Amino acid sequence: MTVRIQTEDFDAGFEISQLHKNHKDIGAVVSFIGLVRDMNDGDAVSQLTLEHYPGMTEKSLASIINQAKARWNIVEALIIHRVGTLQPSDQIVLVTVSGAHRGEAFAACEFMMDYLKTEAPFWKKEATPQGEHWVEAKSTDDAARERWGMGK
Amino acid sequence: MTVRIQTEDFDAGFEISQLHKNHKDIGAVVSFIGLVRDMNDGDAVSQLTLEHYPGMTEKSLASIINQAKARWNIVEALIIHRVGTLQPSDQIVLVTVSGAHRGEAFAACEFMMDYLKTEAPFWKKEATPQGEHWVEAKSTDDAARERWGMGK
Amino acid sequence: MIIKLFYFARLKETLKYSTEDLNLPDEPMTVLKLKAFLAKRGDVWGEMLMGKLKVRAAINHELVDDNASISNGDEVAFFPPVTGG
Amino acid sequence: MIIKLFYFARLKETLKYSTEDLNLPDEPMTVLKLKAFLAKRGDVWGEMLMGKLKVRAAINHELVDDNASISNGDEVAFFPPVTGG
Repeated sequence: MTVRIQTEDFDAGFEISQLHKNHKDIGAVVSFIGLVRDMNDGDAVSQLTLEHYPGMTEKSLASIINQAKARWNIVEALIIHRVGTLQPSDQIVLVTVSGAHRGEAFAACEFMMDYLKTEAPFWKKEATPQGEHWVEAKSTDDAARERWGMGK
Repeated sequence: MTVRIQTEDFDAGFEISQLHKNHKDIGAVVSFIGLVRDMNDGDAVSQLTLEHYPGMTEKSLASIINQAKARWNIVEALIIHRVGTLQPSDQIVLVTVSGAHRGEAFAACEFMMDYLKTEAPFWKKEATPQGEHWVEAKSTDDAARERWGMGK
Repeated sequence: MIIKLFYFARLKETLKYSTEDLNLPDEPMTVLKLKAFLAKRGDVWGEMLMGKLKVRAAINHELVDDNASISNGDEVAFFPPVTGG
Repeated sequence: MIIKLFYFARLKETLKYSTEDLNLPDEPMTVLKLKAFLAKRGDVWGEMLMGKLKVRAAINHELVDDNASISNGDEVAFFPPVTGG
């Protein structure tokens, strides 16, 4: 299990391949890549700045992986999240999970993203033609998290 | 939308990156990689041979992508499936989907795998210490497909 | 009428046929009737097509049920439940 | 008691504080009492911590509720709902 917070871009293909290389018991790898869109809630986005809480972020992501491992039979898990200033179409986050069977790998990967969206201390600020503003948290993300039916 | 049936291996990282490159409206890419495991239903597997129905396979996979596009708001979708003789830890299949939002990309990708497992004309034969045998279809795959609640 | 037949996986191996052109009487034909027709070829054909094994069929590359109609020139395939992915 | 405070995102920008060491009376302290204490610093503090904005808190890197207890030496952080991923 690996957690990385970094300003640099990542090579998703390389990272995903590391998760199943030399593992002959892995039948399924599910991966999520999050990217900067040039439109958000109707605003044109020219740039995105990601702030985080060093120290807490790493613990929060490690805890999300541990919760996924406790719930599903998965072999490896990786989260990479970028911080700093990003442009549209830049990669923001990679969550990838490997395991014997696809159902558990899909569930664990989506669970990790839903938890990351509502628990990991990252904040986005968008630059638009109207100026800069902090992105508001979405109730749809809270709803996505609630589906997994665990306490806060 | 792309469908490929091939004996050669594929570069999952490259294929995934092609699905969001130059698309500034894509916020989410979900990918599934299926791999040969060295154990299946308690048998040690030394080799896997995949047969398919040329002509029908391509149509079946294209239809699965079209059904996913009709149900969810996705931008791009790709299926690569290998045939021929494979070894443990070899890649078998890549299904990757891109879209604006993660919920729809996750659903479309898992739907496509569940349909592929039950509708696309591929057959696996395993080589084990006890000899070669055809892999039996799993009722859990039928159940996974039924979740999506569409007719045959 | 003439149809083209394909067999895959365990069926192909056991029947020792991968494809054949088949001449059929010019009367209404369904997948089930075709299976019964082929089953008359002998033991292994009956076992494979009308026995305990699940057999799926496709007409012109579309999965179909036993009661689907077969027409002149159709490509019909028989195979076990699929196991790809 | 002495605690370390951190502010993030909109709170950091508006309060113009990212971190501070704070000396508090030696009496039972909760997140809510700490917010009320800080709100007395003036308008913008009250608006940010006790106003309409949702504020989340962490003690020693764990998300907590308003009634969580704060102890000497704790690291306490205030921030808006998170928006990563």
